[in-house]
Amino acid sequence: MKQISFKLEIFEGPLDLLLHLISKNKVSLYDIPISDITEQYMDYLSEMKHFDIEVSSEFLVVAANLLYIKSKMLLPKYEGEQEEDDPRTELARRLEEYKRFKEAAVYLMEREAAGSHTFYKMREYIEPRLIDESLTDITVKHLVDAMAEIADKLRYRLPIKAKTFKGLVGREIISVFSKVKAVLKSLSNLKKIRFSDIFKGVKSRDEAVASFLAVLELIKMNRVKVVNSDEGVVLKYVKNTKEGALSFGDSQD
Amino acid sequence: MEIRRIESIIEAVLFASGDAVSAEKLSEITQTDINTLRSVVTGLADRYTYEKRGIKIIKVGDKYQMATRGEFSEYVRQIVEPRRRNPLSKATLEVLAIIAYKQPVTRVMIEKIRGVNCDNSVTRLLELGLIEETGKLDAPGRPSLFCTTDEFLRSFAIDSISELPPITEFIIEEPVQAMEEAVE
Amino acid sequence: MEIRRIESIIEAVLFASGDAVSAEKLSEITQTDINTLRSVVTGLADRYTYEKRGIKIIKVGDKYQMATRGEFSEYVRQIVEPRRRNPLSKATLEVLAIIAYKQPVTRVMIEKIRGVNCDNSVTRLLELGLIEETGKLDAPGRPSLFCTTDEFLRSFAIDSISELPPITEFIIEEPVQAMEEAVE
Repeated sequence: MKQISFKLEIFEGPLDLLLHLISKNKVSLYDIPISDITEQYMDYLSEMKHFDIEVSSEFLVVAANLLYIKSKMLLPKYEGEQEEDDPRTELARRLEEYKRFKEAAVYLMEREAAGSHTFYKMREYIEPRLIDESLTDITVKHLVDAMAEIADKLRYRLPIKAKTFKGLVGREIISVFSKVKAVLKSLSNLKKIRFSDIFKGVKSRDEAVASFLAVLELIKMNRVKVVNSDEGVVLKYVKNTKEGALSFGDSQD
Repeated sequence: MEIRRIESIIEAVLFASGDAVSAEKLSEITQTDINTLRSVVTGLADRYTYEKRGIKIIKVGDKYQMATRGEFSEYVRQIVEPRRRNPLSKATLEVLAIIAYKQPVTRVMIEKIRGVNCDNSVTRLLELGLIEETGKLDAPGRPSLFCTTDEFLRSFAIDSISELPPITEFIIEEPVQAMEEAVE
Repeated sequence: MEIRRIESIIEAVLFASGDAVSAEKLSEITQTDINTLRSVVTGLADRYTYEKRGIKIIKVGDKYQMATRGEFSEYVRQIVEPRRRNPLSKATLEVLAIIAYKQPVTRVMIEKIRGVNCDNSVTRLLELGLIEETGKLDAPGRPSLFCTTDEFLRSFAIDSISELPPITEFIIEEPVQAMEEAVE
């Protein structure tokens, strides 16, 4: 026997193999000599095994289908029995459809060559327009959170200064200033005031504290001398050593 | 707006975009009704072709894109790194053909036609941006549906999917013919 | 080579490159001597300008580059998604919170609390109509006093400032103290 050496062709799948066998045998898709083709198909599968190529389940499914069609065609037909559909019809239909797509793939390959001559460019960098989002997405919670964050930041600021006690008078910081002015005014007229008189007519605790702070401030400014006398604690007016207006700010030095 | 000005705007926009821009978007930008817009773009594209300009305007589905004229590719290749990729395998081209003609399709539908698993080809086509997942089939397992992309149209120089030759036109060779060829 | 053809090649090459291409390189690609090349490019660029085309050719050193004509930039910008900007940055929101809770306040008071300049935020809030100047503080320099507006109430869907949730003692105490320092 002649030694045939051949390279085993690789097929895309069982349908590809079947189409190959059909075209090799020069037979019509619609009149497949099922016995011959099945035999050749099975031969090919055993060749694959021989070449140690894994036969995937898809090839086996089609093999089973071929054997089924073959057996059906071998069954004798009885007279009077209704003409049954050709068992090969479904297979032929599938092969035809697949063949059309194989042709379409060849068409695409040709088109791709045409497409490869065209070049495109990258998008330019384009500065986007800015559009404000609606404010409706912002809620009061955002405000509260922002405030909490501010508090957090403050906590890590410098240590609290000695004048923090001014916080005790609440928002009325101006009142300390005004008390300083008021006390100084009476002092410049009367030259001395009893400490307790300063609190005459005071309406709130805040005001009292402010008055007290004003006295402390004046002492610090050397505008007042505190004396213990028969009348109790007395504040004595000290004439401003510097010329010019009262300067509250300077006292901080 | 003056036609000439609309043309210039289209030119500027297509140039800057680099990518395909929909007729609708161009109509919005130029504040021109879409039919006028389309005819202006077509007129501009025709003039480019008539004047054998280095650039052309191609249609990609319902989008327009600026590109170099194929005739000058040998010159362009001297400066642009060619997008050389390994040619698509036979199997992958088959899968792409099925998706192009049958879209949207699932893996199972493709496998039914080819009789063989198509996972590798689908992955490769997705990587190359030639196909994309466009949704899920409302069926058990909700399989992905695949369609071709604008990149597919560009790469294969096809204006739109509807311009693909009808699949039935791909002639199934008659055995007689095959036999004659065999004799030769 | 015909001038017309050289022009088209230059067009294709400059378009595809997207970048600046040297006169030398263009001369090599078109196989044209560099002086001829330069005059061809200049002629092409002049024609683009004369025809008020959407694209132009600019000279960058001894290189040429294709670009969109500046006149059309407002149209070009419409192809990219506008960037949505949060109207209130974190800093601005903080400034707004301080004004909401401490109104009326001056810039200096806000800055004392936040420790940083707040001019931009205040300007932005004024632009947005969330705050307004309601008077001057009776202090040196007569700084402006800011309060929130009705627009602020609408935006935050509250009926009045008193509806703002109370902030904790600590949170109140510290800013107040800082504010008092600020007043000095």
